[in-house]
Amino acid sequence: MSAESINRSRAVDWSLRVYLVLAYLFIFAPIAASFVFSFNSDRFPSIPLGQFSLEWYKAVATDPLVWEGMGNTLVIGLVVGCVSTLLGFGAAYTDYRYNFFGKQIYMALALLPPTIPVIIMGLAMLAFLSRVNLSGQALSVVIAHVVICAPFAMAIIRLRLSQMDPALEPAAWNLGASEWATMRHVIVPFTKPAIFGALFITMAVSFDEFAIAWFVSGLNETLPVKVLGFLQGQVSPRINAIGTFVFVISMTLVILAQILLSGRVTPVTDDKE
Amino acid sequence: MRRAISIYGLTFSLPLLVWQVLFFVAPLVFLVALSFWTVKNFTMRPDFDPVNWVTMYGKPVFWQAYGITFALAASASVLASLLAFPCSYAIAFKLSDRARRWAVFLMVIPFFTSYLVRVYSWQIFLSDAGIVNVLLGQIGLGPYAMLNTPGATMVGYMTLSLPLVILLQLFSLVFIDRNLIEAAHNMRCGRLRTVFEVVIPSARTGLVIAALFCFILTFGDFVSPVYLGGGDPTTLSILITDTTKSGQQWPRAAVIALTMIGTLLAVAFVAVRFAYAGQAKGARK
Amino acid sequence: MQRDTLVSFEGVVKSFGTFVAVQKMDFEIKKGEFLAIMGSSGCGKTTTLRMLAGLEAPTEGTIRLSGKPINHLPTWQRDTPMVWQSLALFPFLNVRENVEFALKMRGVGKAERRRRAEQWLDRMQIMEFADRNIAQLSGGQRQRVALARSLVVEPEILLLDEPLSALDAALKVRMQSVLKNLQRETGITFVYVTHSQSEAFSMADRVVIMSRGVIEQIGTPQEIYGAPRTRFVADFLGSSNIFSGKVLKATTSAIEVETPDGPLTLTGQLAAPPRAGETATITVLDTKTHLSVTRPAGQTNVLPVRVIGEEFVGATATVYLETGKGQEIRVQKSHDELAGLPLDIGQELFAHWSPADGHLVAGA
Amino acid sequence: MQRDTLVSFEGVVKSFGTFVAVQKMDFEIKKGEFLAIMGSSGCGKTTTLRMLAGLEAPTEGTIRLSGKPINHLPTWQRDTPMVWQSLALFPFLNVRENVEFALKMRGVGKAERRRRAEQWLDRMQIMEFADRNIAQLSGGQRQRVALARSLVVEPEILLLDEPLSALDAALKVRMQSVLKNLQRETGITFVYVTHSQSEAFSMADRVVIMSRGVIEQIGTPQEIYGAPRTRFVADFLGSSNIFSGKVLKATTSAIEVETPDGPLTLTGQLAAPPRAGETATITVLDTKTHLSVTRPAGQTNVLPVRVIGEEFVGATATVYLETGKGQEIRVQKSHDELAGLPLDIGQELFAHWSPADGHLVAGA
Amino acid sequence: SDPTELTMLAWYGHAEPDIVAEFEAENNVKFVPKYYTGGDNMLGLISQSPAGTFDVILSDAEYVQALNAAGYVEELAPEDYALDDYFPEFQQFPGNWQDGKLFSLVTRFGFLGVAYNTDALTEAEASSYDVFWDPKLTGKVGHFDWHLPNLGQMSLLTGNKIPYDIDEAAWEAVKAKTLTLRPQIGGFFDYGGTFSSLNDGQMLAFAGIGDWITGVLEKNGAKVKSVIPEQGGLQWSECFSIGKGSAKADLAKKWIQYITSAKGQAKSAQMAAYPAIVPNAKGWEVLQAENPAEAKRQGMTKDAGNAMDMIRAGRIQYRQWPIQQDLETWNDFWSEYKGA
Ligand SMILES: Nc1ncnc2c1ncn2[C@@H]1O[C@H](COP(=O)(O)OP(=O)(O)OP(=O)(O)O)[C@@H](O)[C@H]1O
Ligand SMILES: Nc1ncnc2c1ncn2[C@@H]1O[C@H](COP(=O)(O)OP(=O)(O)OP(=O)(O)O)[C@@H](O)[C@H]1O
Ligand SMILES: [Mg+2]
Ligand SMILES: [Mg+2]
Repeated sequence: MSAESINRSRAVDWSLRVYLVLAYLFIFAPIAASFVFSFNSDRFPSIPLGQFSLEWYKAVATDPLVWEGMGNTLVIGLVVGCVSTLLGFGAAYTDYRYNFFGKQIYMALALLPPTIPVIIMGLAMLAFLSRVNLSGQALSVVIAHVVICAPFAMAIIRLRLSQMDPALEPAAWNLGASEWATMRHVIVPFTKPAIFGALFITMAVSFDEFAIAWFVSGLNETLPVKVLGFLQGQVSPRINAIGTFVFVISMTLVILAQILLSGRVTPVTDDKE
Repeated sequence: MRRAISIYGLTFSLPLLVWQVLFFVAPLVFLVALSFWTVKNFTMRPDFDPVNWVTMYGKPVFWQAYGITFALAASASVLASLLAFPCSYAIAFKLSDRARRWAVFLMVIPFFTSYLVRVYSWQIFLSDAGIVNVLLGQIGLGPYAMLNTPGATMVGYMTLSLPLVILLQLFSLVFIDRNLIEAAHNMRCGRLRTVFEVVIPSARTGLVIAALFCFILTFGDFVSPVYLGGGDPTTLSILITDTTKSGQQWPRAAVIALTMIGTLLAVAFVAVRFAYAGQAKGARK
Repeated sequence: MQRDTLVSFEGVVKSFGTFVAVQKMDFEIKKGEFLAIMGSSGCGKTTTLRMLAGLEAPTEGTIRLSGKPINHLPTWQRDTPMVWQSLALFPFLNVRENVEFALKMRGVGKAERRRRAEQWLDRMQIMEFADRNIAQLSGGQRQRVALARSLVVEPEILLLDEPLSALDAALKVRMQSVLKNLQRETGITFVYVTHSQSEAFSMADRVVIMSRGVIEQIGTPQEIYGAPRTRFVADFLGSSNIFSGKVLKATTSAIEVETPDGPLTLTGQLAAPPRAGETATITVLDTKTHLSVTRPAGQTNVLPVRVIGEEFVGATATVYLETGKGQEIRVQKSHDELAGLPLDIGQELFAHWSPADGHLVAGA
Repeated sequence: MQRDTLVSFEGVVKSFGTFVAVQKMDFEIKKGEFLAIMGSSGCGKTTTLRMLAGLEAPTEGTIRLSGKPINHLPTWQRDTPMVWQSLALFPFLNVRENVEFALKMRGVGKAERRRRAEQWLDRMQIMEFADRNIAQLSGGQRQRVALARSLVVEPEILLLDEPLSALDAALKVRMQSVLKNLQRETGITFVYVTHSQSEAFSMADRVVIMSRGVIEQIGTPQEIYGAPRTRFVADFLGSSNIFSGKVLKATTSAIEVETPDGPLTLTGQLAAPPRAGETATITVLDTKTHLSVTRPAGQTNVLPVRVIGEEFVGATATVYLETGKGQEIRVQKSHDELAGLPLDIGQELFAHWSPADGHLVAGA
Repeated sequence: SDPTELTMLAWYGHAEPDIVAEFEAENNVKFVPKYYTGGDNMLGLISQSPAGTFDVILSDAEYVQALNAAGYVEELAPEDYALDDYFPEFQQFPGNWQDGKLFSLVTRFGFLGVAYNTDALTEAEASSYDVFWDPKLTGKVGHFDWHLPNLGQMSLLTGNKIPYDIDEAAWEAVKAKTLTLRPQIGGFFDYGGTFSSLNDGQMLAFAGIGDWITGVLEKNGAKVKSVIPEQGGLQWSECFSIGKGSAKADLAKKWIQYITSAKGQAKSAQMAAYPAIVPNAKGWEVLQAENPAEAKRQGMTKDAGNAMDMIRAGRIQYRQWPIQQDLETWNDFWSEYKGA
């Protein structure tokens, strides 16, 4: 619609835009503040600000526990990303390709976990995993995170598959490619951007998850669990420093995913009819 | 060809199924079993005793917390929906395509910053000597007690849910057929009236689903009520942690958790029914 | 019949940014007429209609309705209801509520609203679906709901933007007659945008043919089919073969034009013949173009051609041919007439027509 | 020309759950022929093709290719390449890689693959786009890539499922001739599914007409157009008016049928005339049906009708009419022939035809 | 060679460099801590981890019995440790011994009283629990969110000599009195929340805590202090044990020896995370030499009225599980109180 349209009111348009800016201010205020205070010398943040200081970053950087948490987070994130993407890919392909009795239940299992409140998930996971001697390890966090991350991977990859011309797979068979060859030469190349997208998004989700990880991580705490610890145990701007640091990493992953998901979009088929 | 599932098919279908049955269904089922266990002297014993259900459901505190949590989550859903609507409306209808893409991108960022860090940040804003009061003080107002009030909890809930609610609303608003809006204008329906007569009814499914997600998120959240609400009033999530503090009463915590899941499923069912009510299946076109 | 002017476009221009969608448009719509607007995709048909409906403001010029300028009247203050290609029925309202909508917006009371809506539901023969959901209706039924919804306020003018394009062939013909009857009975002015020549020519009193934001020709269907004013119109109607070239000789009764495929002649009454050396275009209907296996003796306008394809349309077939210079020629004949000809692809034939069947249009 | 059988369907049935998509199908495809399959949407055309390609397994019966049953051979072990309506080109491969795909899957070496692919790229005149992305090609170019991709393995048979339906009219006619030439030159058997009567009739050696999973008629285009074997076929071709009723009298040279609109007669050579009291159907081409303002004197087969609409198709127009009993009648004529008739909607006229132009088809 | 890893389950701060660096260097050890946020949290963590996960466990005295009952800790040999250097009261510290066997060793303790903002209240005002009901504190009184210390203080206020050993009538009185405090309360906080809300003046008085929090804040310049009011105070105590099944029990023993020695005790008293009083008399001496100001601030001097004198004068009672009621009864009341 053109700006000169006669059916719009400038006043309304501008007030809506102002409101929009206010909403973004609300949403970004805590993020920005955490960024600012991570460079503030005062231990108990308040205004006016103290001096600029890298003290909290130094504190974080010299804390071996933070590094260890960081290492755990990275390793767990990487494994969770890979496993979730693999499982999610399988489920997305299953949904795309097959129709079978009980498929709705299958799909419910594939999509429901993220809607269960994390505190309940954490409780149930800990209670269960400790019964089967799987709690308190990095593996426990991986298990729990895959449960909630696989649905994200599944959704992203399924979306990509639904953009695929349904004739593409049978066309490949018809040209002499077996099912496995078709998977390798057609399905995977086609969904590749979504696969990487899913990988990064699930890594980012795992990277930021603290509630379930707090329950099941035991000694192998991830960074977000450390943050929870800092918040519960000793208020310190280190929270801001870590938060800012994690934010930068997560955003890098998200932007990478974004580029992969939208960058190389090729029209799938020419428009029909 | 649609054959029966083959080895090839199972290779892709089974892993997720196995994983979710082992690590998602089993824990939830175990939670049900756990709620019938008993606790003596800090240790749990497998049992089949409804005592935990009887005790928890017999406590006024439990029902009170339940009522409060439900009311808080419901108000958060209404509030978030109301606050989000002008935003999603503006993004959908008042921005250029480019600006809209940016708006969506910016809205996604909060999902990747730690919720904990954001809540901690709000403490700095809301405390008696915090940023807001200092700013208000400079224009001669306040200080107001904001932290450790239900209002602060609500701020936390908005922090948690507003971006998601805006995105979900936006998703249904951008798919509204613009012709419907023009058609309404063309039939003497003014600007504001069109919002109520056309835009909201058209986007109803999305609006309800967005509110539902807000409800789900806030109903189970414990970070905001504790770190912004000062743990007062007691919500179900706080009650869960309190319960585990009274000598390893995990079975009772399980009762609370299961009650929460039941409530969420019921609310989701009602909301989805309402969201899709009156929409005949298999619309043509 | 001399009718009053209802709408006039006076020097109307519409630009989107730097792109000019409608250029200096001047024309009038008479009270009670059925006006069709045709033209290729993107030529500005919808834009013209939307300006009339108040959904776009003209960049320049004036649009008058019953003499009053309406350029800046918002759409909800005009009585110019429109029927959308997508119909734009409200999916969350049932049939009756859709039809009542415009009345509700005008503050008409409940009982009165119902009475007037039912009157139109009845008239459009959809009374029995009154309480159905829009999704439960067939294409034709929806079409009727859309009409009833716009007509319920009994406007002076109704704007229709390709209202039938989503229907299948049989339904299209049926709805055409519904529309045509409706227009005659109510006397409401119809402005009807369409892609379909068949629709425009069978329904409209006058047809407007547009190209790239400019009106190429306005006239009755007969005038336009018989005498396309420009090469664009001839091309657009698609029923003529078109040849351009330099004029060799020209009198008021005959003209000879040098085309890449050789000289072609045309005879007839020429009011203002072009001068020698100018460029001219000759069109000839595809039904008036003939084919033969051998070169017809003693005839002008004979071109050697090669078959490139054939298309069946009911009882007739269109043969697609090409001259040596790549000029496309179509010949439309009944199956019987084509029966004797070898029409394999690549087959060489001769196309020819009488100089009296040619027609001169302006420009190249 | 007597040709060998390449494919035979023997009592082939295909059900999806309880729904029978193809019912007891028996027919043969000859080596080197161009067979078109037509029928209304959902009649089982694609299903038939997919069974041949090995994308669906028949529920009953046998499909043979060169005499060998292939029912349970997976598609990747057959040489029955298919060209899809959507083309199904691989968007992540360039043109050359697309064409090489089938060779790669057959384990053909790199150099050989390249050589054979280039040969086909060349033949389809798309060599210059070899390294382009699919998204950078026009519709016609993609079409050629899809053909090259299927033909590169030099199969005995090529299956095409509405390959041209996505193209615009002009390109469609061009590609038709490309396909037709290709088939002639290579001698590959083409099985061509289409919705378009024009396509089927102008390209195919034989046409199969299907309805609800059943073959209604197989024959050359001429046979089918001239003598539709069933009412469905006549209806489907859409070029005939169709009347059913009880037989009053019948001889080998004439028959009289009592229809709701009165008795109709038909003359001609009737090999096996129905008996009196049986139901029979008479069809008459719309081009052989005439209109007049007054009842033509001394004629049989005259029906009073009312105009319900008119459709323009190039040089001809189709008038839609209705008898008092609601029977639809179409009359196709050139504009000149219709010029004298009043064709306002609702106008009462008389439709009539010569008993010799009628045609008897089986059943009601 | 690579340092041996020693796992420690403890409150935050006990495995930070200011405490463990020296020991780590001397013994080529690397501590891997898991910090918990409450006794039940700690029990949960142990019960849900395989035996031997934690080599060293630091727990509050009242939980030692639970640890022992559940078999989570190893028995200790009294002769391994410098118990003789302890003040007599702590040599036979009841929480450490069970049926004549030693299961843990007290290493630090502190007193719980009234924590207050020195701008808002004078020390005299704060010297009674009644100050919580002061109208000028409405909405400004905070609770450390655990029933045991809070209800213990209420019990002291209602006149129970031994606050955790009360009969039903006394318990009803405690409950009634407590409920009247509810309108004064501004929130229920965990450690971090307590810390920040006292620091920034969000809360002006706090029940259930003591110098272990205000001491840290004081050091950072906040205007807060704790006093033991006239009704008496409570004592919390932290004890070290060796986790059952620990593969490094020897090293764990070495650590406990180190931290209960005079040198370790002085370090411990000045822990950066939160200060505390130590039970080792020799430790007091080392501290007085190292940091006389801190020794004085915490009352670990020879002066009259020092920490031991307060205990000996009967002004301080152990924090312990309720004796005549179930733990659950207290906790349920606490939940009810919070929801009131
Ligand atoms: N809001 C707009 N902004 C920019 N350009 C526009 C806008 N609306 C229309 N146009 C352009 O103006 C031109 C005319 O558009 P219009 O919709 O009037 O065409 P049309 O004749 O109705 O075509 P069609 O037959 O495809 O509906 C087109 O080139 C179109 O791209
Ligand atoms: N996989 C399937 N499961 C169930 N029904 C199917 C399936 N495939 C096709 N059908 C049904 O079988 C019938 C024949 O389908 P088919 O695709 O062969 O029709 P068609 O003649 O190709 O139609 P169109 O011209 O629309 O392409 C249809 O009614 C269709 O709904
Ligand atoms: Mg248009
Ligand atoms: Mg098909």
